[in-house]
Amino acid sequence: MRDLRLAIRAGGGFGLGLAFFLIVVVLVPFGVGPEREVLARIAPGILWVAALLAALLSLDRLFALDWEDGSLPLLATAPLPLEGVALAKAGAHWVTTGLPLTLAAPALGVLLNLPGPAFGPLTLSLALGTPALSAIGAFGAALTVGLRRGGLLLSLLVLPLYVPVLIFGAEAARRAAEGLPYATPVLMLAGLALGSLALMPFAAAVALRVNLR
Amino acid sequence: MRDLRLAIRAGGGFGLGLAFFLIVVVLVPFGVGPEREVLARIAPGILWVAALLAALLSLDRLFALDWEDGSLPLLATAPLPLEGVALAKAGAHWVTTGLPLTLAAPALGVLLNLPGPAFGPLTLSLALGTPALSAIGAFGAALTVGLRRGGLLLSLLVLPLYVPVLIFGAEAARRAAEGLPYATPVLMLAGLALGSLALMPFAAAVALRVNLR
Amino acid sequence: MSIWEYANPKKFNETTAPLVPWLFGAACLCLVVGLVWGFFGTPDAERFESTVKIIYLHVPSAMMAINAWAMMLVASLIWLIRRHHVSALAARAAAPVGLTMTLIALLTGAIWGQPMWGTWWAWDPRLTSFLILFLFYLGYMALWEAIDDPDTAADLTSVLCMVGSVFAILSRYAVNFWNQGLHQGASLSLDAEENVADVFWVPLLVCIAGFVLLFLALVLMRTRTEIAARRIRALEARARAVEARA
Amino acid sequence: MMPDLGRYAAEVLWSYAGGLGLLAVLVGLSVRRARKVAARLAEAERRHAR
Amino acid sequence: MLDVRGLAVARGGVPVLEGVSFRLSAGAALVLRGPNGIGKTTLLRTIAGLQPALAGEVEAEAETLAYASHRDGIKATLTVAENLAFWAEVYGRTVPDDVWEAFDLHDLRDRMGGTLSAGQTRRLGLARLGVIGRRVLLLDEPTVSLDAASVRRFAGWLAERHLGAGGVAVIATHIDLGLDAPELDLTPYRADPHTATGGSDEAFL
Amino acid sequence: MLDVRGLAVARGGVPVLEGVSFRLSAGAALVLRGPNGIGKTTLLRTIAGLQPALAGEVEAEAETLAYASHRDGIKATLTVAENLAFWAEVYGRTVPDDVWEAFDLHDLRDRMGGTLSAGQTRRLGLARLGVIGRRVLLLDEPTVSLDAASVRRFAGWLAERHLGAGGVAVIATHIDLGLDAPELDLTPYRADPHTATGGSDEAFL
Ligand code: HEM
Ligand SMILES: Nc1ncnc2c1ncn2[C@@H]1O[C@H](COP(=O)(O)OP(=O)(O)OP(=O)(O)O)[C@@H](O)[C@H]1O
Ligand SMILES: Nc1ncnc2c1ncn2[C@@H]1O[C@H](COP(=O)(O)OP(=O)(O)OP(=O)(O)O)[C@@H](O)[C@H]1O
Ligand SMILES: [Mg+2]
Ligand SMILES: [Mg+2]
Repeated sequence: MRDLRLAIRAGGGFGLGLAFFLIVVVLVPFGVGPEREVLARIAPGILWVAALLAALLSLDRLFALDWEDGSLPLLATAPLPLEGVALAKAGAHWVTTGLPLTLAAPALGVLLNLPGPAFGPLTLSLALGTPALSAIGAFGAALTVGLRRGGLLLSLLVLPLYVPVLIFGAEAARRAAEGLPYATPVLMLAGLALGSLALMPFAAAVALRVNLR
Repeated sequence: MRDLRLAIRAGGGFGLGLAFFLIVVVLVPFGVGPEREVLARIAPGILWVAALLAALLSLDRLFALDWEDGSLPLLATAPLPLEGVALAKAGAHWVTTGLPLTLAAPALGVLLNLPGPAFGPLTLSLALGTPALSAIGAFGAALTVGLRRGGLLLSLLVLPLYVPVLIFGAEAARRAAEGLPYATPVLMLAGLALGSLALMPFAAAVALRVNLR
Repeated sequence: MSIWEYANPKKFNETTAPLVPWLFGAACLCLVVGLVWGFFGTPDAERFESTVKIIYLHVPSAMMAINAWAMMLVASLIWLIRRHHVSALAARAAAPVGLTMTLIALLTGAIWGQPMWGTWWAWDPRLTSFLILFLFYLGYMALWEAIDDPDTAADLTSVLCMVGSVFAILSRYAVNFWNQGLHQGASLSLDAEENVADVFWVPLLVCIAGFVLLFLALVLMRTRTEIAARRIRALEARARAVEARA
Repeated sequence: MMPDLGRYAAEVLWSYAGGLGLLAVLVGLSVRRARKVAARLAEAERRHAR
Repeated sequence: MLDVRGLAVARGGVPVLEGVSFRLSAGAALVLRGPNGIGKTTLLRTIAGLQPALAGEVEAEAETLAYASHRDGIKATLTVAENLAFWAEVYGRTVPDDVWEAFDLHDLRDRMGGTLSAGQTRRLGLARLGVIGRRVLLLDEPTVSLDAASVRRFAGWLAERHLGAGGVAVIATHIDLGLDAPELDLTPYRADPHTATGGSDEAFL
Repeated sequence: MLDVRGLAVARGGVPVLEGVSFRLSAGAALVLRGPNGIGKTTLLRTIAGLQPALAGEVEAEAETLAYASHRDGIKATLTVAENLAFWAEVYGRTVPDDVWEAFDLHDLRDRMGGTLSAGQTRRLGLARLGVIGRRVLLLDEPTVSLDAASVRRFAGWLAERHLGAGGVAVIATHIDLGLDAPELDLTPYRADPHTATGGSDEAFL
């Protein structure tokens, strides 16, 4: 809890992740065209891809500020376990990005003409999937923390790791949109989220320690 | 020319923009599902949106490194006009992002099942549109250069400015895909590109000077 | 005595202090009269049925959303050219008002769309350009918030406002080109043949007047607030400087 | 008293509620901030009076 | 308190120093000297545990070490008071009242970290040391950008409040702090490229 | 060469210094002194034209000014030689052969900018001044992190190569450079908060 608060204060509000999500969702119709059936057809997938990109874009801020101002070595020698710091950072990232995204997704679903029955499952899948995105992302951010031009490299490293989350998440929303049962992908998604939350902080801490050398 | 070379060397290779483009294009089928007709229908739009996002993501590096290492005030007092520096930076951004994107787009079109007649116009529209993206982006990057957490703010500021470019670019490709005439949007796009290349460096230089105060 | 004297914060404060309550009162009056009249006193239109009553919120807010941006553009230009702080602060003060107006237009429009077009949202040009306007407001406000130094913030947001205006107009044309819409044409213009019937027209005018007055009252009040905040800053900075010297 | 809004009563009422609600929020926030800042200014004037 | 035995350190895969040994008991300080690039920063980082040693050992009580370099983890968007409170909280402590006085930060309490002058920033970075309550301080050029009065003030704090209370400090500096402490010139410990062992490319030689 | 008349400067909207005047003719240097936060950096930035003056004038020949601060535009991903070549090119010049010697950078030529020690980085930053060929140098704490030998070397370069060749320098520093130049203590020029005019919040007082 304290970690989380510290991380949020130190990292500053990301907040704008939501704005980015909104913008991607708005841009897609400009690209694809305004036809309602087409939009409805691709809405679940686009919403998921947009959420993923929004999460991704705010990742490089996760440790970068602490790196630049020299906090990171100081945190590493402070009496907090680095795993805790990583988990707190992931938590802060979720609270500032994943959570607002999940809450905003139904509203943006309207813009993309998302079919009615898919609203609930889409929100559910995002609620389960975004914590996994944050945890995996914290690992990626830890890997690339020392690098200038880390932003794109980070995307490159993290996106393949995001693919399973994306597949199950979008699949759940898509099945719901077509009126099919969607329990299986939701369960898989829950498993993924639990697994990454349990393991990723350790991997992130290792990566941080190596990068601090 | 010399400016351009300098800017490229100083800014370092962005290069990874291409990789990001690739990844977005690959992610979309995971989100939307593999049906060929759907993909073909949305291919021009998705390619354009992905190109736009890739350009966007590499923007915050445009002046950020020069800001961090203190080059920017030195460049401002150097005998180069700051407008030239901004234009050179935009040029460097285009060479490292827009150009490779344009060249790679046909290959990625295949992945998305882009209809045959659209390949040429898509490439043409990207070739015309990406310079505008770089020029507008340079302005956005100049606005946010001094800010920590500038990355997402930059996206928020720049994306609405990108809308006309995206609409005309994607519209050209889409019309071509459907076998309609596409001269008008291409002409509009060319106008936009010329206009932004002519005016944006001035706006960017103003913003840089203000930020350096 | 030139008009620019009102750009002095003190003079501005003195002049507007008695104005604000009157403006609020007049705005309230117009809004209450217009809305009550519109809601209770007008018949249903044949095609729109009772939903026509939404027009009393929808149209004035849509107009003010655009006008607020225009006002910000003018204020930004004045700041850039004459560097009157009040002008920059007025632009800053107007942005949240414009944003809210945009939101109201979008919201009432969306609710109206459900019965009329069978959908909450369609990518109609008018609707779409409002969405883009909404994004411009968001970006403009975010930029103000993100910069500490007030002069730097004023300069950068002014430049953004100018460039943004150009692109907002470009977007409008682009969007028109991209999709032909479902939305009503501009039937408010006085010389148009197919005019809004007089029964709706008069209360609508009262509502528009109410929105304009409310906008003025809010912008003046918010500008005064911004001036006060700057004055606090200045006082504290001077106190600190005096302390440091001692 | 209450006019008959027909089958679209919900839409009309919701848009009035939403629109007026947003206006109320805007006015409320503006007034609250104005009060707060005015109070802080009075306090600052008092403290830093020359 | 701090016992360094036969330490060899490397930077960027190249051995830099070898055979560095010293021992500090409570209340003692050591000033590291040596020309630019000799390896003072590297040595301090190694002692702090931020990078592995090539050889040798560092012995210190657990959780007593604190490392301070040029960029002291100052958040530009937090005020001076918030910055200190943040670090105090990280170390599970509260900000003692005397730091404001000791580091002359009274007037700057409510200024944003990003709007300080070079020397003021440095003072804030040093004040962090007064907040975290660590007993073994590893200081890398702590007085850069400080004016003469601030250097004296800091030296006074170090001697009285820190060393006087049984703390220990290792200080790398090019400026004379006016501290009554032994100096260790690192020049003789420069790693001999022919005999050095353990650099990361060692296996390929 | 450089004529500063009645300059008043502000930072963050607050007036900092006022009434600063001095005049330097070819070959002269001026050392700015004053406690942390007095406004040395602000003054230099204003003279360099990076920020507007509140009042007063700066007169200098066009295109002769060069400003140097702590972070000297050193690219971490370019080598030392490339870094210098870059700045030479920006100023339309070539790298003179004697800088390697003058700033002791011979051994570091092919090292990446990001892998230098603090003092080595500083030397590279100073070497930039030897490359761009500007005649009026505005130096903000140029010798931070340098060891004593490097400070002497730099002072020597400044006196012989730069001032000796008719250049001019304004140097803000807390360290004695051993340079035979007049000093200007800025303390008396501190802006009086009651009378100062022109800070950006001035209108609100
Ligand atoms: C989110 C959706 C909508 C937005 C952003 C929107 C925006 C606008 C704008 C900008 C105007 C012009 C106001 C002016 O004259 O300056 C307007 C007017 C109007 N809108 Fe909408 N609108 C939306 C949805 C709707 C819907 C669904 C309807 C009804 C079917 C509607 C009916 C009208 C009417 C009747 C006018 C007045 C036209 C005139 O006489 O000028 N709008 N709206
Ligand atoms: N990141 C790095 N990668 C590779 N080599 C490095 C790196 N940082 C420093 N070095 C090299 O390691 C050596 C020791 O550097 P170190 O920073 O420890 O020196 P220092 O004694 O602190 O010098 P200074 O007084 O200039 O700060 C130097 O020769 C330096 O060039
Ligand atoms: N970005 C900023 N925003 C607001 N105030 C600032 C900013 N930078 C510096 N200041 C303030 O302006 C004053 C002058 O700062 P300046 O950096 O010029 O001092 P200096 O003489 O260079 O000090 P030092 O010796 O510590 O480098 C200081 O009181 C400082 O706190
Ligand atoms: Mg060092
Ligand atoms: Mg300074």
